[in-house]
Amino acid sequence: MSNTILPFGPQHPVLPEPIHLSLTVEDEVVRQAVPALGYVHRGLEMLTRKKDFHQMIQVVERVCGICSMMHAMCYCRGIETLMDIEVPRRAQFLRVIWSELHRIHSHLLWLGLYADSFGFESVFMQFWKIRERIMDINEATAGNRVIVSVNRVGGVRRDLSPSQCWWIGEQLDEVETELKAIESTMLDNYTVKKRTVGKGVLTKEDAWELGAAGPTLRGSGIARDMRELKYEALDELEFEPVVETGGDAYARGAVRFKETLQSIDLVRRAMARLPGGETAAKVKGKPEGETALRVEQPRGECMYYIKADGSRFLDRLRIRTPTFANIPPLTAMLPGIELADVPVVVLSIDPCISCTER
Amino acid sequence: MFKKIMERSRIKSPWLVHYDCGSCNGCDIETLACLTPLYDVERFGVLNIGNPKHADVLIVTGSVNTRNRHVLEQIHRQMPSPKIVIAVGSCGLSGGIFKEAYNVVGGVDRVIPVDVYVPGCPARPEAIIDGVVEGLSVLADKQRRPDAANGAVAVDHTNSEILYESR
Amino acid sequence: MIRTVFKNFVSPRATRPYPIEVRPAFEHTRGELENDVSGCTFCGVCAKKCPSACITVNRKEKTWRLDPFSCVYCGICVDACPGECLFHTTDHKKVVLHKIPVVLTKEDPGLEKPEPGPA
Amino acid sequence: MAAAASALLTTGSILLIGQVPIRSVPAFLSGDLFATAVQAADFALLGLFLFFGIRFKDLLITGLSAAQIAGLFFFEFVILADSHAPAAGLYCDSLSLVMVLLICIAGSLIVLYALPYMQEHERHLKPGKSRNPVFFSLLFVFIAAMNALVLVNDLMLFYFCFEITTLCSFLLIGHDRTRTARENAGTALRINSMGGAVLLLGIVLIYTRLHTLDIQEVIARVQGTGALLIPLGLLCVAGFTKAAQMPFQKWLLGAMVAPTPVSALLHSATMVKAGVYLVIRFAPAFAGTFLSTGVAVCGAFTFLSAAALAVGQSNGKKVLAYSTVSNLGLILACVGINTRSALSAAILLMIFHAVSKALLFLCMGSVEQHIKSRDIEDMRGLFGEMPKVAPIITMGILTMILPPFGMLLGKWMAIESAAGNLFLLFMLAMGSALTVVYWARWAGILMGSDFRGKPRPERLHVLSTISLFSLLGLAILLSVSAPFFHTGLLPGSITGAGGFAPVNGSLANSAGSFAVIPLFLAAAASFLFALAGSGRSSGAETAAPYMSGIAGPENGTYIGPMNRITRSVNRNYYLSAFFGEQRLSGAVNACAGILILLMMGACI
Amino acid sequence: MIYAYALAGVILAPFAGVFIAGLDRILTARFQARTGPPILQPLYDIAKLWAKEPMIAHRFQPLCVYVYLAAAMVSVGLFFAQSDLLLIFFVQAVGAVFLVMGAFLVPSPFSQAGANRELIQILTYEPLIIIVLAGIYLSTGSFEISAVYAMDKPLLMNLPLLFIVFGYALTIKLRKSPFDISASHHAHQELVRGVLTEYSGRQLALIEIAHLYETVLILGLCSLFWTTGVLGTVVLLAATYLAEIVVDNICARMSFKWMLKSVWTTGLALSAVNFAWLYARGKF
Amino acid sequence: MNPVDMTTETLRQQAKQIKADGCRFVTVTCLEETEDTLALIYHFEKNLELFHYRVRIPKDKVVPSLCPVFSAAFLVENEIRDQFGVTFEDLEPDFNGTLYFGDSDVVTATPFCRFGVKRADG
Repeated sequence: MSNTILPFGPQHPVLPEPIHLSLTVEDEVVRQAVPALGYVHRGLEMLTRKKDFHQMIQVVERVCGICSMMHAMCYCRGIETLMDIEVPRRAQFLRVIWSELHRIHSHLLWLGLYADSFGFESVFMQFWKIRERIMDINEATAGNRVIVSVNRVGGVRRDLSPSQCWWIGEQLDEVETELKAIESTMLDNYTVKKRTVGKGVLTKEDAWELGAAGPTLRGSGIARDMRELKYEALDELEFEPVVETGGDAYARGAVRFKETLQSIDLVRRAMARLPGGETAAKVKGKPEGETALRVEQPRGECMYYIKADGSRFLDRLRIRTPTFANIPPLTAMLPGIELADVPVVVLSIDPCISCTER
Repeated sequence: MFKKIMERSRIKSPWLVHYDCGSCNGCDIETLACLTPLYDVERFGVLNIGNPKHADVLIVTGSVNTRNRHVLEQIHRQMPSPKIVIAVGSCGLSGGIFKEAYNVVGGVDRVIPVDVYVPGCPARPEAIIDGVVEGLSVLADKQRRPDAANGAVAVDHTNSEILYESR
Repeated sequence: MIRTVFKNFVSPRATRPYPIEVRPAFEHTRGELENDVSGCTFCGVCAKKCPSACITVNRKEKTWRLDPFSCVYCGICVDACPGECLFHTTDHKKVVLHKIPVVLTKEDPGLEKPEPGPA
Repeated sequence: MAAAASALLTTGSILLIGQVPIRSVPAFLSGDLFATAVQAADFALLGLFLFFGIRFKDLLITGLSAAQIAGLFFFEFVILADSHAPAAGLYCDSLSLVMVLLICIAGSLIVLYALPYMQEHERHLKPGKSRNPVFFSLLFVFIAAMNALVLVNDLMLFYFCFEITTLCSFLLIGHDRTRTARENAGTALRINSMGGAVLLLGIVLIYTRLHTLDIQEVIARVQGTGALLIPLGLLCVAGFTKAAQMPFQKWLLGAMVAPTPVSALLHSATMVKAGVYLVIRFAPAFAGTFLSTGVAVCGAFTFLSAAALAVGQSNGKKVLAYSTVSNLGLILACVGINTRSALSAAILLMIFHAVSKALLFLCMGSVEQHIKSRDIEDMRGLFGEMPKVAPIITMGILTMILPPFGMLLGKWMAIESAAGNLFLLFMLAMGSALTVVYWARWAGILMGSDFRGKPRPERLHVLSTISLFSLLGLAILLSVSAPFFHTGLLPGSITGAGGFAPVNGSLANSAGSFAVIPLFLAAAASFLFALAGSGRSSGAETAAPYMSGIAGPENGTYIGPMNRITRSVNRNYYLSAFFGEQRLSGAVNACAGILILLMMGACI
Repeated sequence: MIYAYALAGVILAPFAGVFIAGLDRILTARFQARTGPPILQPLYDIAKLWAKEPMIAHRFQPLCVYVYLAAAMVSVGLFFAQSDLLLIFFVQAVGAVFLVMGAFLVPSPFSQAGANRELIQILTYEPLIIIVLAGIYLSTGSFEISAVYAMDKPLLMNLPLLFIVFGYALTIKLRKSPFDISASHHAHQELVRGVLTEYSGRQLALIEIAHLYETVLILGLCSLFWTTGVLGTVVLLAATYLAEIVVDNICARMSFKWMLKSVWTTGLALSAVNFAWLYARGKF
Repeated sequence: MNPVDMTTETLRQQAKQIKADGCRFVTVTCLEETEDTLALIYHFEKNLELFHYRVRIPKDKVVPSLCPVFSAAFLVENEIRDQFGVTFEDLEPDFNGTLYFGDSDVVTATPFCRFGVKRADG
């Protein structure tokens, strides 16, 4: 009994979301971390019994507000697969544009929170200031800042006009300039490096073995990005997954920072090649059969399993979110780090507990 | 005179604690966005203090579930009076789109008394600022009638008929 | 960082002075949900499509009841409305101290009838 | 019986005030018979050490005592063969008087405390036959030897007393006759024999040069000449071993296996103070030489390193022991600075340290008997269990570190004196910060409310209570009266020009002033103010601590994973990465050894 | 006369402190492209906290808080009475120790861990301050503040590096990044708000007031480095405080182990260099 | 997708085989196939391709946990333990049905099965 035991969460100022970690600390070094979940569990998967497959779009969007667009897109793709619907090309491009915008806003938001976790308040403010431009784009194009509700089975609900595209391009230029200005802080600042380099190291082997996903996996040197599946319009848009080899909190931060710039580029190219045509296909009938598919969310790979029996209501909807996959690596990362680095490491996987628990 | 300064100060320095009570993060990030340069609620003296023992305003986002209701109750209990509760977003108000889910108890007002309701899904930062400003007038009221501050928990039962019918 | 910090210091502040000065909303912003009840046929499509089950329509009594506190502002009902009487304003719904549902009837357009509910 | 003897001692010592300085050569001390008796006793004592050395199969003890016997033999029968040195008799100046007062008053209070303590101790230990009479006799022999040690003016007599304290400490440490007790007693004997041997060598060297054994004469003849540095250096090293300076600290740490009154006696008034006394006594002789600087540096280094080691400790008695070592280092550093103000700081520190440390050790004894542990972590929330002793310990701790109490006054004087020597200053600054850390942590832990279940009623024997409260009262009283005390009791040679002078209840010198009495008034006022303030707000119920929103039914618990009620604890903040005993000891001992070698080397 | 100065100092210090803290918050906001609160915000905060429902986590806690405040007041009073620097410093340490003890009292892991870290912070800045004071002693020949004012040349000329060392202590005392380790202003920290976690309502208000006193005291000590002209003093203080705010905004919070190591090594090295320089110029 | 059928007996052996092939564990889906049987679908991934294996079990059957093979499986197995009441053997750490739910209130052990929230249209 010579250890400090302290409850970290569920309500904790540095945790944006309720997760509990029971930390056993010895001289401020974490020896053991036991997670407890359930503070956000709502039981969304079972709402398929209450909402029909169209209404479920709005439900899965709210699995997580930050990556809502990707959840809805993945779900719609699943239903479209089951119903054999061909989504118009323009809709595919628009989905990519909005999803990449979501990635940008999610990463910017995370970068801010991450900075806050090691007490760098001004960087937090700066990232969130930059992020507001993306929120404006969302609001102007989709009508809402966070949960955009643009997806529907068979396509998208909103369209982009050429003038809007031009305006978005302008805004993204601004975002890029401001990001470049802060790049050196995030990647080279002495104090930031001191707080992140070597913290929460996940080796390449461990990352693979423990099933890490997204930037957590790529930060450990494994180039695995679900966008390589070339879904929607990504078959026309070339990109290279961002990889860092450090496997520590710094590497994961760097991956996300670089991905933000990459996504800006993707949006620009998608807007440049935006084809004309319809934005949604007609939907007839009801889904039937089972399918499993994946998309890359800001936090990593998200898998949807959908089983339908030909009625209005789905038989089973199963969502495996990226954070769900990143929790086991997190529990492996925590022992051995300092107490002060716990928030940094916890945030470095970009935990989205509402995704995890649904 | 001191009393007057204190009365004025109370509405000039609301420190808030934010609890994410099973929200989808939409309202959370909008609440956080209020603190950031573009909305900057520190103009009104608002600090996101994070510790219920220091806070005057409890901002709750998200629907209450069976596990976090105790946490919510406890945070509310640990805040010294006078205090106000602001429920943010459809989930916090009534359970929103999740009100039929099996692990959702409902809105925040089922567990603790809510003073201000901020609708929206997610609630926009502007709406949250409105909520805080509105909350301050409630706080000023409470100070005039301190008994009301620790009143019994008023629990809302609208929508309860939809909730457990299937079980 | 030092450059960013000083740039912030000398450039005009980024803050939108919200309650004092309200920024004009974007054209397509989904604000408060409203029903121009004069054009409403009480067909109930909105109630059926609503993912959040926050609209109830009583065809016989010709009442349209909205619980704005569980509405998720997704706009599905607006898309689905055959008569195009549902619309979003561009302004967000105002905060309230008591939850009072919106009840609209044909005879009494636009009037909010407070229900005997909790205070 | 013992109580009466203590009372007698105290009274006697107080009666001595106002009689100083005395310099007398009583008839019974000057006769040949007495000299022969001392000679015989010396040899007997050393023979006893030799016996212990052989019995423990300890080469070092055997060798050292054999060497001492040989040395003594050589000295007594070869060098002194026909020229008997004139008997030097007794000498009592204010320094001796302060020491006598300290030994008698603190020693008596400790004996008083020991009466009920040892009964309880025996009940716990259950030896076949009560060995308490032996124990108390030894205590009195010890106190007597200490008194003699500070009063004699003859180097050989001094050596004899020095060795008696060694013997007493050895027997007392080994009193419990357990394995560890025996081993640690052996360590004590080993290190102190080293000291004895060095002391003897020093005395022999002094005699061969000056042909006198009269301490006052030696000092008078050497003062200001810078001569005789080697023997004086040897005397200082002997003092270091007795005062458990690094790297000789091991015996004092081991000494805590003894019953608590023994530790209290060793750490406060006797034994270690004998070493300090030796150095202070000879300080004027080496003032202004390199040896003096060497003593200061060694002392300051001990102050710093022992404080660092104390930070890494969770064993309460060890913290106390390291703190003793550390404070003695501070005292010796002051002696080494060797200015008037520094010497008066050293003497004041010695007094305040003795009282506070005796208090803390006795409290520790009560705590240990009550909770059966000496670990600081087990004392968390001790206030709940021992509502009398816990506040006394806390007060004792506060007297150690905070103004306006005496220890801090001494530290302030030390820093003011050391401000000219950068190296010393750095070490004193860091050491005093470390001191605050380990004391404040302990005080906080004691008063916290982590106690489980119902508070047990505290049984404290009336004699223990008297002893504890008198010591606490003494600590406060001495602190309050420090300015008067300073002028009234300290040797005039020290308090004169260049030292500190009391002004309006402050102690001041050219560098600054320490407002003792105004600060006491301010402290008393703010304490009353604080009491009133806390009284006003104590109407409210105590609130449960913040536990991230999942506090459990009981204070300090939370509902953790798997719905288990988990007790949150906060332990093990001992920074073992920086201040661990294993980590530091080796390096620190090596450094201290090198410093001492440097000091001696420079003397040559 | 000195009593009048002391009294005036004790009465006026919190107001000056409010002004400084308010300015601090506005400037911080401006560096973050925000508007920031009104300048009297600290006053509002304190007044509000004062009027909150009392909530006490341990019965001795109020006592510790009051002692902390009293120590801060006495040390400010001693400063304005131009007393001995070491004495001021020691009295100030009483407050620090009692703040820590108050945090130790509550069985809350955050508060206790914060208390331990606060001790480490004390451990870090105490030697530095003592060394700086010794530097002042070497320049003036006395520990008395009046001796500093008697100088005809600003101390900064003699002790430029020690001023930087003092800056470390200043940053730790003001709880600014990178040293807001035991309790940060905004509680966005793994220990919630460290030592301050369990204080609430009036106690917290008292601590804030004491903190204002400490700010004034530490800036007062800072002002000793330029005593030859009021303008110089003001410029020095403004520049120092501005530098503190900028540093706060361009640094992440560091861990206490880093703090202990780096501050001690750089602090001691800088002061050694400064002393060596003084020695070379024959100031000893 | 065409899940390959497995049995509880061969489950762990096959999992080892799959791991040896260089596959990565993705997740497990549990679904209620009939009134008293459940299906566990194990999803694995290799080179951007998903592989599915299905195990059909009666509701009260104890299933060997995959944790000894893929330690990342503990979270999802605990979730299934909560939601469907399936007991896993060698689950480490085993939250014993308390991953999502407290011991109190509305929801008891296995809501998915016991209540089987009815469909809106019956």
